[in-house]
Amino acid sequence: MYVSPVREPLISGEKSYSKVTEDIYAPMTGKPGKLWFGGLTLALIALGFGLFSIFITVWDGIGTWGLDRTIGWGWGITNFVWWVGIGHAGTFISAILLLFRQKWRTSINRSAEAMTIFAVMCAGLFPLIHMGRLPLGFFIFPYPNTRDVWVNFNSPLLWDVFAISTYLTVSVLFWYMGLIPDIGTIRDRLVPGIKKKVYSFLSFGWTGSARHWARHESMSLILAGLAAPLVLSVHTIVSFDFATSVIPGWHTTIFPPYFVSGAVFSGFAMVLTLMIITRKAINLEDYITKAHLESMNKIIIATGSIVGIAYITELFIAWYSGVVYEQYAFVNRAFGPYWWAYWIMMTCNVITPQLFWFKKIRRSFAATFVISIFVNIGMWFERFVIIVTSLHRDFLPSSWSMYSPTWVEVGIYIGTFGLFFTLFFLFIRFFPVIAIAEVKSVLKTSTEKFIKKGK
Amino acid sequence: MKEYWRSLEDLLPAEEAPQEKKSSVVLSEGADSSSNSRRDFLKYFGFSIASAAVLAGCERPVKKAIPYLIQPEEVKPGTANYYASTFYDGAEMVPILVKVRDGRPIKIEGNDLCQMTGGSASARVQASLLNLYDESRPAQPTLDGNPIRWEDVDAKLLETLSTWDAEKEFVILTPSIISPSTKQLIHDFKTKYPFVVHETFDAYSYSALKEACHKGFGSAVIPSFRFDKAKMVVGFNVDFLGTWLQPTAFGRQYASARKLTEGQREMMRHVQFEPIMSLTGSNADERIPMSASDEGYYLSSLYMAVAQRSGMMVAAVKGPDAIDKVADELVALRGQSLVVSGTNDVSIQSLVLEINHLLQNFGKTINVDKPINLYQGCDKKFDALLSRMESSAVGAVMFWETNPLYHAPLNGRTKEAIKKVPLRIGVQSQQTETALVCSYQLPAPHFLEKWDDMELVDGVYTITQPAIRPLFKTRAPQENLMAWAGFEGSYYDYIKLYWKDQIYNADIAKGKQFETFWKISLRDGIVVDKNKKGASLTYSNINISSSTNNYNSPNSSNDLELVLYQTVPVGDGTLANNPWLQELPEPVSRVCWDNYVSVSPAFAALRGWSQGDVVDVNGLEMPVLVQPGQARNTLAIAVGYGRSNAGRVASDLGKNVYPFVELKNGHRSYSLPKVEVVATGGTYELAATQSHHSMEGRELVRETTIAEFLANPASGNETHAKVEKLHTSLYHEHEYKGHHWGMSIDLNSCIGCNACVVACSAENNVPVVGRNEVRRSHEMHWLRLDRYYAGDTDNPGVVRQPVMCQHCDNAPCENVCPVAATNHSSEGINQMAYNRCIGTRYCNNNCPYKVRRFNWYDYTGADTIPNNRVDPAGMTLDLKRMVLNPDVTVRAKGVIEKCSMCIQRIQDKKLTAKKDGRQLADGEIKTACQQTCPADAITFGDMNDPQSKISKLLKDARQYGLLEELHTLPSVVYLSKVRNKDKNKTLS
Amino acid sequence: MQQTTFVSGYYLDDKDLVEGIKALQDKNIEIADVRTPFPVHGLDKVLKLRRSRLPRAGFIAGAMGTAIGFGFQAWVFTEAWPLNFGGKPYLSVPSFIPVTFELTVLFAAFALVFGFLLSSKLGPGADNVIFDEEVTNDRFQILLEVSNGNSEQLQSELQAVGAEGVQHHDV
Amino acid sequence: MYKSFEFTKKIKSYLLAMIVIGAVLAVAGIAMNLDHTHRIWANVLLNGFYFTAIAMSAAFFVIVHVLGESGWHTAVQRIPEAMSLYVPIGGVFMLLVLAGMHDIYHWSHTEHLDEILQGKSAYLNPMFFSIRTVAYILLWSVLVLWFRKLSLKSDSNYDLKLFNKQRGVAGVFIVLFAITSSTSAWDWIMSIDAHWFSTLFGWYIFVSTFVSAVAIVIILLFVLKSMGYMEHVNDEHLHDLGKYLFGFSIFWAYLWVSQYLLIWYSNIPEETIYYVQRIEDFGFLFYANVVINFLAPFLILMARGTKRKLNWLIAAAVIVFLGHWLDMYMAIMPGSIKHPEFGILEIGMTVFVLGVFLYAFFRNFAKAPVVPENHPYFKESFDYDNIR
Repeated sequence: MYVSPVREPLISGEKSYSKVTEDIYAPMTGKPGKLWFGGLTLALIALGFGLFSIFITVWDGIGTWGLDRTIGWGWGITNFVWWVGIGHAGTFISAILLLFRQKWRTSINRSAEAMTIFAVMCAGLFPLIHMGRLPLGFFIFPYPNTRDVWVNFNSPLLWDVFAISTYLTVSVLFWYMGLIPDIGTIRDRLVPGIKKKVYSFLSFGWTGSARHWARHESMSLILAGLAAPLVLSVHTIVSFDFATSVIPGWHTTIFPPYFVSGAVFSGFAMVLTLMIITRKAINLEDYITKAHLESMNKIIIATGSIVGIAYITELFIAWYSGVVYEQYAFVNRAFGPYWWAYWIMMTCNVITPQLFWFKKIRRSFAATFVISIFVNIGMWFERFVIIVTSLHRDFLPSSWSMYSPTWVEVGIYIGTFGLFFTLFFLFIRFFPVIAIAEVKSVLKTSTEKFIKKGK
Repeated sequence: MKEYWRSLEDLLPAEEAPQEKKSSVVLSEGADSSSNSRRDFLKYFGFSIASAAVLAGCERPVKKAIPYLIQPEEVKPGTANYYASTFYDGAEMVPILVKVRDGRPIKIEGNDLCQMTGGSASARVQASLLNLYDESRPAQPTLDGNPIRWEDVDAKLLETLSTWDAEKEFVILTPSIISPSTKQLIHDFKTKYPFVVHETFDAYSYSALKEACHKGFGSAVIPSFRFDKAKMVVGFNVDFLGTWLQPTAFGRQYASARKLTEGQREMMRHVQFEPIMSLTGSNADERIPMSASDEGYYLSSLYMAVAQRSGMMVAAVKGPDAIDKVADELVALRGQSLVVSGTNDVSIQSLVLEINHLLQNFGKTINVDKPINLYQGCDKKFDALLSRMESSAVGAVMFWETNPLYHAPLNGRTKEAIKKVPLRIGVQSQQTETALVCSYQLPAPHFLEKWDDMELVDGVYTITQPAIRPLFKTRAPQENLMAWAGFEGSYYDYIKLYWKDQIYNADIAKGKQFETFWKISLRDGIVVDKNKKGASLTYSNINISSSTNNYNSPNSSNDLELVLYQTVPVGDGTLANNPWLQELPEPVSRVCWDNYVSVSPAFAALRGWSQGDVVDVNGLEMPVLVQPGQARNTLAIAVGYGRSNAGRVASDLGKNVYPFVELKNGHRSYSLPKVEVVATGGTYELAATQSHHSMEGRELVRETTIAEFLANPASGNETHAKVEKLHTSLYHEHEYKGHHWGMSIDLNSCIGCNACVVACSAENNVPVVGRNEVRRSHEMHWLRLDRYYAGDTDNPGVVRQPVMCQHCDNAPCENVCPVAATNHSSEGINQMAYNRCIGTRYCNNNCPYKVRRFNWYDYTGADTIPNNRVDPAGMTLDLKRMVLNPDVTVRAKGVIEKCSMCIQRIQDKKLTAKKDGRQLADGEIKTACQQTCPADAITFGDMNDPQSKISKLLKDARQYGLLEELHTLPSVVYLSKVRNKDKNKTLS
Repeated sequence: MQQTTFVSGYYLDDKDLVEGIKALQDKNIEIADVRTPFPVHGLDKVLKLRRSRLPRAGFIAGAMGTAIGFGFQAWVFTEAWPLNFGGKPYLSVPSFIPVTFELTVLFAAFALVFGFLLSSKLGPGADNVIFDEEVTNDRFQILLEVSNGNSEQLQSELQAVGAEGVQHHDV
Repeated sequence: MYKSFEFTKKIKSYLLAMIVIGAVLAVAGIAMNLDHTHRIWANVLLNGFYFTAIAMSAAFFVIVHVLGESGWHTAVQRIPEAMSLYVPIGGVFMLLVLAGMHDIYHWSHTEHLDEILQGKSAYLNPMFFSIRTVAYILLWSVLVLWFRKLSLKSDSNYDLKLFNKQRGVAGVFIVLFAITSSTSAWDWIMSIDAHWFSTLFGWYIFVSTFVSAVAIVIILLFVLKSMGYMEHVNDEHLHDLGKYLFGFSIFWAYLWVSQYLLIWYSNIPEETIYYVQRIEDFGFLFYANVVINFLAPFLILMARGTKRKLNWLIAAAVIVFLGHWLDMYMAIMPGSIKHPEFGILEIGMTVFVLGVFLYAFFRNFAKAPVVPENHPYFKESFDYDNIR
């Protein structure tokens, strides 16, 4: 496959195939550092606090949250949507970028997919916890029962159950299928022992046979073809949670594509935030380079701008509609009691990513890190604005009210960070953070200097 | 006519009943604990609640069911019996029906045989049921704080009475006694013990009105007011729809005079002058803020203006413009108008009588030949009693359900005077402040536990009969007197005898024998002796020249005035220890669980205050509430709060402002001409159920004026036709083949009394959540009365709208429930399967009306986790849970609930009709809110029946659906409000 | 089980491998397997591998997902217990789209993954023979099956076509 | 090496014939409908908008590949590039629409507007509408011509700076087009149903025309190939174009469902009126739209092989091209002519405008080399393959 020499190399330094194996395997060897232990401890503490908060919620009731008769969803669902959104980058990168033959995906898809899975796990917690009767949560599954009650297939929340679980399943399958050859690589680097046995088991008996590779590629492509609309469908269905209602600020047809775009936007931001730290922490700077940064930042501008256009579209159409409720909802967003949330959202999501039009900024790790955090914050506020400011003042002014979270809600949110980072720390320790085989497959054309071994 | 169940006694042979009664209640030890007394209760009724619950369709297996040894023939498990009775709390009297299910009274309805109330009941009547199950009620007699047996009480007091020093008075201080039997009994008691003196003390005083009537008619009576006969009502500082005299009856009269139907195109006009925004004022067609100190000026101006127009030679005084215009209108409606004032001041009440006299209203809208027997108390007499106490002329005082220490502390004088009385006996059904200073504390039964009779108006008799045996070791005050006087038999015998001797005659019994007549009386609960005539009184002019002279100019001082008022829920505070009433939002401010200082917006702006700022009013620190429509320099605080000894719920709730009440010209005055108020810098969050008061230009409550309405019945409701034209849908409407239930609410009739809210809570086991939860907008009421202000904040227009589940045929909530817990019945009801609900609150988010309620915590004890309840009002105690309606599921934590259109009542009546093999009649099913509504604002029925009332109302030009433009197809519709005023010509 | 013997030769570069294979093919030597650390571009064509049938399996499973998803929902709403939700028709087709779609994807994904694993005899605990652990690092290995004891000959053939190292394996 | 396209007399005459036939039919149609001017103007708008939007979408196709640093597309880039040059010509039709404004847009009758339309009149008024129309045309024309100029420059000299400049222009283009594609769709199409609104509408219309643009690229490729040009275009390129057609047809269906499902679900009359009108009056066509534009390309192109076979591909492309014409018809007609009408007016007008479009395309395509040989990634286009 020919690659134009004009293109910037994706991988820097002098690399041979074995060097790639060595580099990526390195963080999994030796004793983990203080940073790793420290981070894991912090994450576990946060997780513990989250579990305690969940216990309080279930034991005492949702009354421990700041919700009320008018505002039925607050931080819980905000966090749900936020985490689901973050869980869109991985599959987007590995599926849609695969379909678009973007080679730069190879260095980041593994960890991004891992983040996707962990984020979706965090997200999936919220619809469960936010139920008033968690122990009866199994009612949402259509299982045969003596009362002959099935479920309501009209409910977007039910669609969510299917979408999120399918998404999680397919993401895990996709991720793991990609991991098999690399686990094989790890297996073959290990001295015989229990660890080797475990990896051997996990590697599913991978041999590297050309036949397997052919099937693997074929499967990956079709899985990508399936995962691409799946990614779209997940956040689309999440957007349906709101858009199918009649609540002004929720019911708007642009939600499906705009939510998807926002999800990819926030997902990329989270991947960037973490990868910028991780590449430093475990010495993968050669593999995650400015070229990757720039490509990702371009997607950030694109999706960020789509989101921005959607904001303005909503605002304009609200005025254009001539419907008093719609108009009020948007005036209230911008100038009502929650104006600050709206303007944080606007600033972080629409204005900051525009800085990436400057090449210097989009190639700067430091600047990207800062902006990616802005985007993470902005996208959280987007969901908060949509959920809370739409609900708190809807049709009947008699029922208008205000919302602020309690420590329990904050605690659960912190807990999901704990869960996410616990899993992430374990992941970077026990699995190759970069897809070894995939990097090797593009190494010749994409590295700064390829060292050819052999005759 | 309904066939009501008679009492248990009457099914037994006449001789047996008393014995049965005598041997009845022997409570076990430790009856002070509510759970024990409940067990006793079960023992007597022999049928466990658990098994009743099973019959109501519960899921748990029966572990223990105790069978009746002998099943009373009238009690069928699972079937409710209704007993006619009478509510009387020392203020209002309302004939009622008590719904008894498996031995427990679980609901109160108005008695529809009563012409005055027509089967309606007020919020307080509805709620009084819960006082029965109040765990704070005094449970057994005590002497100096030590439990004592009734036998010993009787022995001691018999001895005391038999060795009494005849020089000293033995005072019985009662509320107004309207029971003829009791009056007779007291008379007999006095005959036996001549040193006994009977004095009357009303918790809230109307003695100035009586004194004025005494001046005018020569008799201290409270006239009957007929708002329904008036074409124009002018109110001065009076809340006749909320608290004044007989609000339930007045509300009914008022609404009927203002109802617009096919036949009735005329509407009473109501103008109100008042210092605070009362419920009544908020209903007025026109309302003019007036400070309390200006009332005399306004009334004397009105008197002059009316006099002038009546051809009398009076000096021309330039009064307020509005008064002149009102006078014009009043004079044009001579004999069909009514001027009333609620101020307890003789000169004011005299002016009012004079004005009505000039307007020739006596005998038409004001009747003195059939006065009402309420409020017999006289402040001057009470004053005299205190003086006698102070001079040690009183040897004993028995507080018979009276609480003067709380209601009339009079600068501590009352307390000092009482302390001078050596023997103090408290007889009360609830904890009182006065009981604390009594050596004997003798518990009295709740009115649902005892026998009594009432005569509200001469010749109209009602009966109070027990619906349950006493839960505690209580004894009726009448029984006390009988025991101490050594009379034979029970008070029940006494009443029956009295009726036989004094009431029974051939005419009233329509020729029937007494026993038959008695049974019919018990069944009906109400008997009218048409032949009994009151004294005929003639009016002679009262000299009011000093008043007109004193009040010839408006108050020019800038002093801050304080007005003390009763709220609709709590009233004078007698029933304050009632969670339903405390949780009920005040209809105007929509604040509950507290009283507060309301100030006018202008004054608040001047001082820079906003709601919740704590201020010091003459030494009392209270939060501020900014009340649009209040007179500028007026502060207002509700009485009835700040009880120091009321029981678990009401003690230390809000602040007590009765100490501000002083005698003015011999009468208790409920306003202070001058108070000092400063901010303390603190804040206090009020439990407000509504925080936004404008409709934001949305057509939620639609209104028009009478002239526009007559020209075009759809005026103000033009949007409805537009929306109807655009009713496109992407799917066909479901067909409702059988019934299709619907409800109509006439916003023009609704007076906002909130009776429906309590009725709904009682019927449907709606949880009480407490102040802190209401602050967090966690209130659970299925039905709420939205109140909006429009226009000028100094004097806004007020509209209100009862909102409950609208049972939309295209319900946005049903669509989104993932587990199908809420869906649409084949009869058009938006139904909830509580057991299926997992509590996502998605439906609530999607409900545009925000009528769904979520169980944030375990408020009811229905949850399986035992120690996580949020229960500030003791509603999960076994005793209070006896009030639960077994036909309605008690909702667990984490479940959404909402109005079911009283589905249990629908099913019940459908079943009855089916068993009778007939069609269900229109109007047979009444929802709880509809049944209690004094204003008849609510109509429920089958929209598929073209002859039904609801079907006809659906064709009314005033009909519209709330947020109908959303195409939710609500089954609840509203009829637009009409104001009897000229859009272009207003008074102010 | 019959004992099979293999001869392997490895390369350190994918291009060399492809050339080596072509050279062996020219000599009509049958190649038992080729093992590489990553999918080598164009190798499938060189080895004339049949196109995988996985897409077909995925399609069939996906179609089943569609049918089951839609059919089940329609059955529940029209036959099992038709309930009126918000006035929507019982057969509320647009509402069925999301779940139908998700089940389509889920079924297809499972078919693909399990089809891949089964057809490749991979899976948890699969114990495939690994001739050279460096294959998952940087060695591109050609495996030739030994028949009639021609191991020596095959080894020299491999060396002739440029293999870096040659080995004999008994399985 | 790459055979330059020659706009031969033969092609010219075919196209002219097409234009003439179209014109004759159109004139006949107009003559038959003189008492039904709504229909005439609606057809002007339909074809005027459809082909202008396709031209802009073709430009977008190029731009997005430039920004995405793609290499494969260079083999076919000149086709959409030449298509995009139709924008100024299509603009003329759009200016023509201004003359028929009153027959299409009932908000333009400013004298009798209801409350809601009065509320919108700050935006929807003839003056501002005309200004916007002119602005879109001018802006779009400048953008496509600017990019074309830079693209042609690269033919004469290889200069990386030139390529960077192209990316700069592409950036400007995409920002401006992102906004104007939506607003123009609201203005020209959505405002026909003046009370109705949908936030998604702009994107929906854009994707519809984008799919159509891809279909036309494929059709033109087929035409050119059958005339012996563009032989460098191989199966891999077809496969990629096929994937575009396949993918974006699904994406279009996704947007269609999103909009329909949400409105169907909430069932609010102010929104449902749009669909009720279409289902009641255009019933069959309403459903046909989804079948043709989603099911047909989906089923045809799902298999790998069909995307790589020009015959299958062309079948799908033609269906999609006609299908999206129907999609636009469904967007425009119910609001303007109320009931479905199809006759020689529609055929004539479409053939005429299509003729003009093709004429413009071939003319412009002939003016430059068929491939941008100096494109830095040009060679990549000939050494890649799609995974099997």
